[in-house]
Amino acid sequence: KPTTTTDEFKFGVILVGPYNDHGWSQAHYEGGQYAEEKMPGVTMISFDKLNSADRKGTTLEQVVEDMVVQGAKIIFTTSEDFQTDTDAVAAKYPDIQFVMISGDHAKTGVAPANVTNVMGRMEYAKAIAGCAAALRTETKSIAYLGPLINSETRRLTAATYLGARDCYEMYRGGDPDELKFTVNWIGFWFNIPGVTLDPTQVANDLFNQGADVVLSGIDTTEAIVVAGQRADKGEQVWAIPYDYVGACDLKPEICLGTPYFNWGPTYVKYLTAFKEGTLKQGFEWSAPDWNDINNRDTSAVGFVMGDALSEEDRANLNDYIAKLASGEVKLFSGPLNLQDGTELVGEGVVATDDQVWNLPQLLEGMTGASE
Amino acid sequence: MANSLLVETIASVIASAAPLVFAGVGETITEKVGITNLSLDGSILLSAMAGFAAAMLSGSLLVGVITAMLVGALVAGIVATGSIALRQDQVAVGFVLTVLCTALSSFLGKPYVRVPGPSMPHLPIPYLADIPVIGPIFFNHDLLVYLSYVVIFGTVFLFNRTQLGLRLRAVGERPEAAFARGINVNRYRYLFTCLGGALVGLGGATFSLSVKLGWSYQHTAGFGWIALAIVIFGGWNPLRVALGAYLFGALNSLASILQPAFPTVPTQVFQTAPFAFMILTLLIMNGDVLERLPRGSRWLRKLLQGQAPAGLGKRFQSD
Amino acid sequence: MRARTRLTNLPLGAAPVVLTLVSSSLILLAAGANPFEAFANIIGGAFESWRKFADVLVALVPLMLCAAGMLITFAAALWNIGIEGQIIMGALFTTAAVRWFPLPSALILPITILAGMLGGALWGLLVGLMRTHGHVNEIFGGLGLNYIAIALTNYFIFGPWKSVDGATMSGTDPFPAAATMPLIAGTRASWPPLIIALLAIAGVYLVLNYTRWGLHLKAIGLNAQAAGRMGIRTTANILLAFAACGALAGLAGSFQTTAVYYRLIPSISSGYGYLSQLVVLLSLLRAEWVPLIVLFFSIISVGSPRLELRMQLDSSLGGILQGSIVLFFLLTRGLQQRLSQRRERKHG
Amino acid sequence: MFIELENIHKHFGRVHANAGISLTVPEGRIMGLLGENGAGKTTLAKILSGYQTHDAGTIYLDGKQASFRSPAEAIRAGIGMLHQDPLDVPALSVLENFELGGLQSGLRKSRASAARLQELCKRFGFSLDADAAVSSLTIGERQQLEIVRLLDQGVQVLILDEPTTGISSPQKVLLFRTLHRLASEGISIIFVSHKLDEVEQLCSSVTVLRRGQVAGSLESPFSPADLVLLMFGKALDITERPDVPLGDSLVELRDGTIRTYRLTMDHLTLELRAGEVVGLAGLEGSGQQLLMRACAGIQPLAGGTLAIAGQDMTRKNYREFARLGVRFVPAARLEEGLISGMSIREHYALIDPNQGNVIAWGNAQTQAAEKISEYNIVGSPDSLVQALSGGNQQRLLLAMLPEKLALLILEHPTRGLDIGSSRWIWEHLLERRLQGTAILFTSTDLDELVKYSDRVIVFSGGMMSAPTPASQVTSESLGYMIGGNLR
Ligand SMILES: Nc1ncnc2c1ncn2[C@@H]1O[C@H](COP(=O)(O)OP(=O)(O)OP(=O)(O)O)[C@@H](O)[C@H]1O
Ligand SMILES: Nc1ncnc2c1ncn2[C@@H]1O[C@H](COP(=O)(O)OP(=O)(O)OP(=O)(O)O)[C@@H](O)[C@H]1O
Ligand SMILES: [Mg+2]
Ligand SMILES: [Mg+2]
Repeated sequence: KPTTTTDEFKFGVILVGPYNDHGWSQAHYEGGQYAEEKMPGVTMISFDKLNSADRKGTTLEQVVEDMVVQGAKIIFTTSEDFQTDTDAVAAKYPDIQFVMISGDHAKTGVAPANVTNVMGRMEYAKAIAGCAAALRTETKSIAYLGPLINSETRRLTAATYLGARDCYEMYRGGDPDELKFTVNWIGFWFNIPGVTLDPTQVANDLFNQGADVVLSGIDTTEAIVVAGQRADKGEQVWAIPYDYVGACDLKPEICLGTPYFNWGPTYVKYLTAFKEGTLKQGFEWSAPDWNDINNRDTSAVGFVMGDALSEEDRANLNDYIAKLASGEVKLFSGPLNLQDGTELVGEGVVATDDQVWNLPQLLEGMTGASE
Repeated sequence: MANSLLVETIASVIASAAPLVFAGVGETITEKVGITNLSLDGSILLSAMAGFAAAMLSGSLLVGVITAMLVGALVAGIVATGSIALRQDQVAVGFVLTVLCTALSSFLGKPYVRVPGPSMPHLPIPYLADIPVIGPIFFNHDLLVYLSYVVIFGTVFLFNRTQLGLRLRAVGERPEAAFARGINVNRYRYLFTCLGGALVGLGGATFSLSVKLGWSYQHTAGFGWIALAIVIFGGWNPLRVALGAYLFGALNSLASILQPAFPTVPTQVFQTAPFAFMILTLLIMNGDVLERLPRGSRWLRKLLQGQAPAGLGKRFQSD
Repeated sequence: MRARTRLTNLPLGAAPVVLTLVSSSLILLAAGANPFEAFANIIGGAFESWRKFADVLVALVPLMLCAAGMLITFAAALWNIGIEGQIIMGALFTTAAVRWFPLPSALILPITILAGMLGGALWGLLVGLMRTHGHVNEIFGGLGLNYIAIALTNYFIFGPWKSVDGATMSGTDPFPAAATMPLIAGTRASWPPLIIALLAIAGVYLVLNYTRWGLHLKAIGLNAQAAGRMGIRTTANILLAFAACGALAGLAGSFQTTAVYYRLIPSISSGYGYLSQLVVLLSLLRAEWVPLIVLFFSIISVGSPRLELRMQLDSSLGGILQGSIVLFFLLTRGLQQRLSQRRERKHG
Repeated sequence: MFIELENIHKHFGRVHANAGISLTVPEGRIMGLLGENGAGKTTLAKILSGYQTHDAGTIYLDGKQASFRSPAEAIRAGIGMLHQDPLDVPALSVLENFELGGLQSGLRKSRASAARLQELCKRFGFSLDADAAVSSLTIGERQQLEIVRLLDQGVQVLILDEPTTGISSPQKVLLFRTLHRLASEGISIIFVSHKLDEVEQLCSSVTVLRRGQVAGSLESPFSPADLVLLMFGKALDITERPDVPLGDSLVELRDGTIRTYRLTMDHLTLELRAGEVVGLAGLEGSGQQLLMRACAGIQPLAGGTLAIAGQDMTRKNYREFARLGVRFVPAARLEEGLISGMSIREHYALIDPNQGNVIAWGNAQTQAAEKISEYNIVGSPDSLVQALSGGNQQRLLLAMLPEKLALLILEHPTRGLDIGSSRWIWEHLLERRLQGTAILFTSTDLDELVKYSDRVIVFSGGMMSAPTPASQVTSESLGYMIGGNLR
């Protein structure tokens, strides 16, 4: 089992997008920086944009090899996309510890022993985001700018939808069935010209089709940028970006908030365990710190409220968060049907973690492709 | 949502096609004078990056737009120098510049990736914007979009109504004949290649300051090639080239609108629609299809046919 | 007089390299980086170990195969920009073969090679047909087909062939071990592709310089109509040239799947098709120069990601180096030709 | 304005194209400029009109020294040149071409230009439609447009380089009338030509160039024989066309239809016998090219049947025709016939009948060297074909033909060649008849048609006359038929 003997060691972070993307990759990059800060002697080596569009011909193995040459002992591979390669490379480097983020091969038993999985329970933050959207929408039409379709993105989109329904019913007294919820997928976590749909275009089309809140599910900022452009034209529209705590800064006045990952504590936890030799292979799905979901030092996921929320909205949101924390509101509680009408869970039943993690389709009532 | 879905969609097509209009019309001018600037896909990227960076650093949109135009003109100037003074293959120089400019935009643009920056302010034209349907479609945009109209009609005017345009066309059609009439062929070629390049640069600026705000890697990849193709599609006629730009804009929009209707088709496939359409139109444009049209549809042939300037790509030496 | 001629020629010969180094140094300085450190990192990245140098050989294979193919189409004055798509289709066909025929190595590997060549050749043929029968310039036809090939790959990766973990950008599930090329021990490089690539460039050299087909292609490239009058089948030969180039590109794509990524990924071509065009331009269409240039380009490609790791610089510097050396080469060659012309006129 | 040239020199690499030319062009008269191919006529004309700069020597206009760096400067000084292939912009309209001359700036003043164009046309009896595309005009009309353009710009000296190739006889008459009139108005005219009778008819003086130098000048009246003597330094013997007994029927075209974008031809019938020479007359684009291309398998027939040597060839392509011994020699030598960029040796490697996969460069070299000497081609096996002169390119095209041929189809076999070369080529062609080769050719030189054909066919606007024995036509009667009176 890989370990280290010194307090001074290097860890690698391999990013799928640009380190400064105001999204998923930047959240990881800053998580690494947080760990560097908290753990003197521990330094980060990072490599960004490792995807076949930005780096033609560069493989995960090459990057890992170079990081190892530079002295990295533990490497975070931070995209679902790296999962298969991480397994293969880890098998070739049994002395290096791998933390594969967002995958589940450690759980399913496919991964070698030096790979462990961790992911944040983003569905809670997404549900809060959905709630914020439902509180604000005038047209009763909410749209979701989706990345690619897999169980993770279906899960997050569904959570958003459920949060929106909850709040529309609880705080606006409306019939949740009259709420329109559309998902349009661009095909990847961010725009790759010629490969994915152009998210700018898609966001515009979502607004054109009548949505007035667009939530981003992709790693980059197109949703809020487009919404900002349209707001400048005098339209009543809002956006909810994703992934990165500072994402609202792009256009605060139309931002309803950001569900974000706070990777710092997770990185510190794994690096500490690694240093102390207590790191075991496993699959962790870290919940937010319900005492304060925005605590930088404890909560894995959070939700920043945006400037565009009214005082009343904020109060309602805080109430919703409290209900989630207390368990009064259970997100995936029945009756819930899948998009094709088959039952996911019946009346009074709450979906299991496995059911939620492996959600096979969108839910009934959502418009958009399920696979 | 005061306006219907259709009006909204058409309006956003008009706005989002503006870069393609600039680039397409710019390249039309360049090709009309007899030079092919193949570097478009790279020079749009580089100028989009430079324009955004300059606007951000200086805080002035005007500086950004001018920088982008200068970059476009500079790249075009290299194509012109390479092919005129140094007598190298235009296509080769253009292709190399495509690769080089793309790499440059990634390298130099690194600090500006997805950084929020300035954008063109929305500027509805008083009174005109209030006309039903027409108003929201054409007159409810920003300055760059209006400038794209000016460029379209200005180019039509230049080609057909001015001495300069007449001479420009003569240079592109038959440089020897233009020379015989006292026109300094190569000076015209430098001038209008750079002017066309500046418009291409303006297209780049429009991308990063008006359409897809900001800069990211490969921000506009593929659009340069589309712009080159719509020049052929438009038969070297600025009006038709602009029409082509709007058509492709509409097609792009269609791809995302159609997605929910075809949930089984992977989304990645839709993105290809404009390129497939490009091939199709070129096949119709150039192939025997037009020749085979029945006699009655001669107007259609006339509408679709276009002849490349006869001197396109031909080097001219005065002795 | 003669001495002066030589003196003016010498510096111009080295000019593209010097100009590239100077201009990229300026760019590096502008980006706030030390140029020497950057160049040292690129070289170091490629040569720090035998294992790392073997990565250069990995990049060399597709580049060499594509350049060999481009030489054929360039001989007939055809700009096969569609070569990217042909690489991709080679990879696609190879993947199909691997998925459809679960056979032992000795059987499946030759099949993957043939499948890759077939895929590339068909896609190349399509570009050719559009040119000969649809009058669509091969640059646009090829580009369009590149994007369509990408869409097809994506369709399969995100559709019928999606990974058991769900569709992702990281491609299909890995190939079974039987369908992967044998490695040079201790490296990531496979030897069969390397040998085949070297044979390919040698073969193209012989074909273009010593065979009738090579001469026919040259004639078609210079004047297709006159060549037709001399009894050369222009249409058939143009198609054949595209198919041959496509087959070599498809082979490159096939090796990208069976010897590099061990599966089909969305950008399987890695841009080697575009890069090979720079190689061929720099070689002045002479096959004998291609291996050296390909080696040089591969070193840059493999070395430059280190800029990122060590200097937080964007690795597109590699592309800048590759692009500007070709640009400066073209420009200085033009300058040289003009100077010598002027000299001739003076002393004619 | 009168022009004096003093000791003009011009080099092209090793070629001394103008080697010390001194001459005077008198004001208000028509001066002929003659010389064999490559004598330096065009070079001199281009120097005078600013297209090329001379290496040494002086030009005097009305006694004042002058030099031009561009045609525009020459035009400003009053000298304009009309090129053999009119140097205009086919894609633009007549009016646009006319307007292009004056270098005004700002907006176009189309109405004023149109009025001036109209007036000039009326003066000379030209009828040019201002809005027509120049590409739709005949060569003669394009010449007229160029003349009025130059006059509009105020030229006092007009240089015409082989202006009568490719124009109809009525147009030629009109051109000559115009030239006479211009001369009488005080404009000096330099008339470059290979056609001695035209020079005799038109010019009041003539200067002959040989190898870049002035071989002599004559004042009218002069006879063609005098001119030949000056041009070649000796009299050319008149070749008699030997009569050859005609063989079997070789080409049989029945009720053929040819359809192209521009022209449709119906009910085409042609019979050609071995050893027969058939000349095709007509203005460019009247259908004769299409017929020839159909007989070579290059232009597919839309209807009817074509048989060669008894074999049905209706839907066969050029290669299959070639297998039967049919060859097509195009007028556009460098566009359709030869491959510029390739050497003579490479051309022989391309047509080597022993088609192995590996090139036998030795064979090609010997072949090329043999043919070069046999056909008197000025060049070596290494010479690139584009570096050969027009006459030598034509010789090479003929040298590349196989020994035995059934049918030889030639477009304008002597276009642009001087009398000496033309005669040489025809001697060679007529010799082939002895082996039974039939020859089908076009020419704009009516005398050539009458002289070398057994039968002549006249084309006009897609209509084809019945073949007439050459003995029953004269160049005058042909000219009349070309104008549209096919019967
Ligand atoms: N009508 C024509 N006018 C001018 N050139 C032609 C014409 N038809 C054919 N050619 C030229 O001659 C060449 C030879 O044509 P041909 O049809 O004999 O053979 P091909 O098309 O090369 O061979 P294949 O048998 O493979 O179709 C053509 O490719 C073209 O360049
Ligand atoms: N641009 C050029 N480059 C090289 N050589 C040239 C050029 N122009 C003319 N020559 C050569 O100069 C000589 C004179 O050519 P010129 O065209 O003046 O002859 P010409 O008398 O007009 O002949 P022709 O009767 O064939 O028209 C020829 O040997 C020709 O090959
Ligand atoms: Mg054919
Ligand atoms: Mg001449």
